[in-house]
Amino acid sequence: MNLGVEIAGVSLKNPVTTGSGTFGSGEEYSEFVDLSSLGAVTTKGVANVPWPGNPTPRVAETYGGMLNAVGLQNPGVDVMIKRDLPFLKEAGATVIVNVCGKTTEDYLEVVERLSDQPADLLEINVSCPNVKEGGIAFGQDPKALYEITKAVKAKAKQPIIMKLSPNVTDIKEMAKAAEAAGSDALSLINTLTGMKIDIEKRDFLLANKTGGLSGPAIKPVAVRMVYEVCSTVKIPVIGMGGILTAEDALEFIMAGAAAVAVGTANFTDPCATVKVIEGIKSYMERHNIEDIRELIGCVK
Amino acid sequence: MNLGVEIAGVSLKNPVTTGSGTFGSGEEYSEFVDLSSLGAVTTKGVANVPWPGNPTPRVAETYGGMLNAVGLQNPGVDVMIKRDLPFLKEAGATVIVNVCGKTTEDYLEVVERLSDQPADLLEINVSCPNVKEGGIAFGQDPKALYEITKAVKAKAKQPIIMKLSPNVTDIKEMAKAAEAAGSDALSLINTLTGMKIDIEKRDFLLANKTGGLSGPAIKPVAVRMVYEVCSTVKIPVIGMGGILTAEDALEFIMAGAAAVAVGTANFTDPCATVKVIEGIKSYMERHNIEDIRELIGCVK
Amino acid sequence: MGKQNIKAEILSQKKLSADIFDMTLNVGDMAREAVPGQFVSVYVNDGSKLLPRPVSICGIDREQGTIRLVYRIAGRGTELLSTYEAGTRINVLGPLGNGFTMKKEKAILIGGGIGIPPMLELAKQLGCEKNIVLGYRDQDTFLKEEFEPYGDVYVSTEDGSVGTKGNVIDAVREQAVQGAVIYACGPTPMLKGVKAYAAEMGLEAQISLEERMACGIGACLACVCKSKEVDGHTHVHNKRVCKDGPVFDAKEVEL
Amino acid sequence: MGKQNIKAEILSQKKLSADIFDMTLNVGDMAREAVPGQFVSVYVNDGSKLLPRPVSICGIDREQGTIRLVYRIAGRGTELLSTYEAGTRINVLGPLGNGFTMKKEKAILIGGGIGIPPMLELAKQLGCEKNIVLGYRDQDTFLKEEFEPYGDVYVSTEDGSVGTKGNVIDAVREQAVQGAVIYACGPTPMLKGVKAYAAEMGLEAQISLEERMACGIGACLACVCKSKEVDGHTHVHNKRVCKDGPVFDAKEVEL
Ligand SMILES: Cc1cc2nc3c(=O)[nH]c(=O)nc-3n(C[C@H](O)[C@H](O)[C@H](O)COP(=O)(O)OP(=O)(O)OC[C@H]3O[C@@H](n4cnc5c(N)ncnc54)[C@H](O)[C@@H]3O)c2cc1C
Ligand SMILES: Cc1cc2nc3c(=O)[nH]c(=O)nc-3n(C[C@H](O)[C@H](O)[C@H](O)COP(=O)(O)OP(=O)(O)OC[C@H]3O[C@@H](n4cnc5c(N)ncnc54)[C@H](O)[C@@H]3O)c2cc1C
Ligand SMILES: Cc1cc2nc3c(=O)[nH]c(=O)nc-3n(C[C@H](O)[C@H](O)[C@H](O)COP(=O)(O)O)c2cc1C
Ligand SMILES: Cc1cc2nc3c(=O)[nH]c(=O)nc-3n(C[C@H](O)[C@H](O)[C@H](O)COP(=O)(O)O)c2cc1C
Ligand code: FES
Ligand code: FES
Repeated sequence: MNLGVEIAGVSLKNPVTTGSGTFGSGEEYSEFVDLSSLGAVTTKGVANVPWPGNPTPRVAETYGGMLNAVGLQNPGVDVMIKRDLPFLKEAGATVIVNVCGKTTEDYLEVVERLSDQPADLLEINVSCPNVKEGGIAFGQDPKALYEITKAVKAKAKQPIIMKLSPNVTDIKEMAKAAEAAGSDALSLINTLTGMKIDIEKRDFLLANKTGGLSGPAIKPVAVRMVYEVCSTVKIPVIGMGGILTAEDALEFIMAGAAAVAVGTANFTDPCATVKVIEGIKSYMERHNIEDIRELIGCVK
Repeated sequence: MNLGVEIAGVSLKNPVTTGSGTFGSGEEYSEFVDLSSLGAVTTKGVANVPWPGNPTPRVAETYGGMLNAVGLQNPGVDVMIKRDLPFLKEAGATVIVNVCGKTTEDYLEVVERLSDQPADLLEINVSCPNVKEGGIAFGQDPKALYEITKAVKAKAKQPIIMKLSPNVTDIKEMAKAAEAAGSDALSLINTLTGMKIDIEKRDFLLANKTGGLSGPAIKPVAVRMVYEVCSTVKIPVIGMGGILTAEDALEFIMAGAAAVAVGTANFTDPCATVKVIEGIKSYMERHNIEDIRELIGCVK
Repeated sequence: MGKQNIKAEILSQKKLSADIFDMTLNVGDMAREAVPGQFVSVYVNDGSKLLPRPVSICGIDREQGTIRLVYRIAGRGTELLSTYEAGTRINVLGPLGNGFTMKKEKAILIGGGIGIPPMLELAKQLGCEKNIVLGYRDQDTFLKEEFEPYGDVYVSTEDGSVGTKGNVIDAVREQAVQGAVIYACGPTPMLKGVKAYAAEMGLEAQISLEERMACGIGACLACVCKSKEVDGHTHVHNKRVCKDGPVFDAKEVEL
Repeated sequence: MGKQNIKAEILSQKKLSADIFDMTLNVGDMAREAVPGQFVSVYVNDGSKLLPRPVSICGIDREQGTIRLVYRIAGRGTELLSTYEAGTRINVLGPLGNGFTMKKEKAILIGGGIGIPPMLELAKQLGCEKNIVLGYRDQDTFLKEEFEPYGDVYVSTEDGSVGTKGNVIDAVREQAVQGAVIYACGPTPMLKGVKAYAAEMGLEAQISLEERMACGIGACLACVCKSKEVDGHTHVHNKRVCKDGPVFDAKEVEL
């Protein structure tokens, strides 16, 4: 049985990676998960310099989901290079480094610093709704997305994955822009912008007022967008948004995703990634499927 | 204690109405709910002529929500005038008629036919994602929205409420366009476009492939959009999207909604509307609030 | 009085076979309103699930105020339902739909798979002479014995392990089952067969349909089927399974 | 061995007072790993709720492999938890966080409200001389008796119904409570008071903080507090309550 897939020339031993920001640098979850058993570990977004993030409270639970406004707190690319990448490589993980920035220059600086590093793929987050200059502006305008993709692609030594925001009228336009500018792959969806009000305190639950909605609540939107994008572009897509179980992951794969990421589910069960992989295997056994690639995009 | 609110000069005895399409014409729910006890009954979308709607399956359950692709099946405005409006008025209900169409002319025809009818407000659905020509094109482009609003407003005898789609990059732009064109009020959100795949059958769960996501899953997106719109326009807003309980309704009200609609919750509990009203009352008692209007937009 | 929306106590929950469960609910007056062929909307106690599970009424005890539901585990909702022990309370909305129109003429009752349960209460209440045809996958012939007091029981199984090998219509033909009115519930392919057979033989057939539902009471227009006549609601050709049905004259609907 | 993610059986569930519950869980080895001041992430069995509820460990029985949690109903999650009877199994992740550093010097244990429970196991395990100060809203002085074997117990109540009227620091001052190290858990305003008092008196204070959490294990960066030193993770000034805490040296953090 083959579970291996390929994203922009990089082989993943199975199609399951982690949602950036939900799995730390991998180290925290390594108590529960053998990192080398995952298709890849996608790290928390990293900028050129350390970012302190937003004030707390940064998370709120919602019905079937959660809001976060962590605001891309991160130690900067130097610490990532010194501490996290060696750890991940030591652990045998395939690594997707998620990159964030405020300006195009920030992104380019990170990408450049990573050029000689053991990062297998770079995921470019232009869709974080929680930081005013956290890239969302790039992610909501096809022209801006085209420009930044082009600039990053020109500098990057590793294949790049542009991560799209679902907070747009037409996700296909965005996907086309990123593809046209040379992105090697796409990932989607990032979080939907949401808000929760504490009616007892009559105040916002998040210090940042708004946050990004993730978790199973958003899965139908994510599957729809992945389907739309896969019907529009030729580059591979990593699908995510609300995957709790193997069944959820298979929806994305059948909609066309070459790989999937498990995000919020890690908070509900630190072993979620492993269970998703096991579940995909047993689905394939049950249905006599030799190669996971038979399932990719099988629903049209 | 005052629960009454006003939308575009029309008094509602409390701020709770029903989500169009989730309460039929009111008749089916009258076994469970005294229709005159609601702020208003909002009817299923009605077109100039009967529409058969989409093939089945038309609904699918999702995590904390549901997808529907009913496709605006409706008996046309003549039946509404002959059967539904007299029934609703007999029952003592304040009535918001939801209007749908494929072309501007369709909308205008319905609005005209209703001009001498006992409909208190007209809600113009330019945001149904389930019919190719069901108005969503109007609802995703500020210019088109401006034009149709202007045209409908010129013909309508009753105040109009433009119902906005959440499937847009910037809801504030849409709200501004509708306000500028003379809409008397706004309602939001309609459903988010979503998809569900049956991994056993390897097929879409809905015959229409995509459907509209509703229910508590989408509430954080809805509250955020209502807050953004209320901070942008001066006309009153009817908030909806995932209201199950009085607490949910109060979030919308505190975010700025002058009234709220209960939709999918009716399927979970046919008495949901009444329970929401009761719950708002007891919140006000518990917090010594004399007038619901003190709560509207109290969180800034 | 009509429909009710109540919190009902589970009085008993039994496993009938590998994936079939048998549950009795204390529903009070709802039992006194119910007729064979109607169904109830059952809500499971899990926040992630908002929509009801429609389940046909398999038995009615007016005196005790109880109804019996026999259901198959088809997904997470019915799976959860099967874990609830006696004493658990669940929300139930009902009775819903129209039920069978009970005629005096000699009857053929046909149930296929999980369409068998609603035929049991019908068998009890139908005053006339009855032949009963039950279609199963294999030798797991749940409920069969319970039908035997009410008429001659014929069985078909897909694998041929019991009775006629094949479907219910194969059994009807093989056993030359007689009757003037057919009452049937089962999967759509079976109902198609029943409709064709009834047309061929010039018999009346009342068939109970299934469709995905949301409201269960005729308001959301989710559960329509194609009907020959214009429907009373929308004046197109879409009858609502939950309200105009689930039982239809076979001639009335397209399958 | 470290943290574990297990399905734990509820061995007992008792109501201590109007909104305070007392639950014992069979957690096996997790109990043998746990130290006072650590907490566990408790998952409730409802699909609409994905995030864990962090609850401090109030008691540890290494031999039986059980832990005790005492919690207040604060919302739907804890309300649901309180309805689970003995025998119910729930997911538990733990032990989490650092716990108190147990010193030899004379101790003042301060608990306020629902910050009282974690002080009980600390009181049991701390080998030294102890004064214990408990702050309540009113005469509902839950757990108070259980502290009495371990030291002198002083009480403050907001309404003055028992002990000192006011907060825990009022009680400390009024009763001239002595000690060299303060261990405290309670609401943030109380911890501010403790921090100020410790600074004033030149005492060491270990305080246990609360923040909204998601992962509970240091990965998501939801639960940070402002720290004086740069933190080990991000090299800014944000320590993670779930991993670097919940117990901090009062001097280390801004409240
Ligand atoms: C009028 C009517 C009577 C029925 N009577 C019985 C009965 O007596 N015994 C029995 O075992 N089953 C019966 N069914 C089918 C039963 O409703 C489904 O098996 C059940 O809803 C599946 O729920 P689930 O959560 O296990 O599956 P899931 O697939 O997880 O359900 C997801 C959603 O789809 C809906 N759904 C799934 N399958 C069906 C289906 N076949 N028909 C309608 N909705 C579905 C569910 O209600 C739910 O909203 C009846 C259906 C209808 C329409
Ligand atoms: C380290 C730590 C130890 C704790 N120990 C205890 C204890 O021993 N006993 C006790 O009664 N309570 C304790 N709490 C508080 C407890 O976690 C909350 O009261 C509980 O999570 C509320 O959940 P709910 O579903 O009832 O409320 P809801 O408001 O419905 O919860 C919604 C979400 O917010 C989170 N949340 C709500 N209130 C808090 C809070 N005060 N702190 C952190 N997250 C919160 C929940 O975990 C959940 O994710 C502790 C909190 C922390 C951080
Ligand atoms: C707490 C949290 C932090 C996140 N941080 C990042 C991030 O740093 N970079 C990024 O591209 N996406 C980030 N995301 C988005 C996720 O990677 C993912 O796209 C989204 O949560 C949807 O998947 P899910 O529903 O499985 O969580 C974050 C999500 C959460 C919940
Ligand atoms: C079954 C169904 C049918 C609907 N039909 C209409 C409609 O005819 N016109 C309309 O404007 N909105 C329609 N809607 C959208 C709802 O009115 C409402 O905007 C949306 O469902 C969000 O609210 P909720 O989450 O409370 O359901 C429909 C929604 C559902 C679930
Ligand atoms: S389920 Fe709503 S009309 Fe039948
Ligand atoms: S809760 Fe995730 S870092 Fe603390």
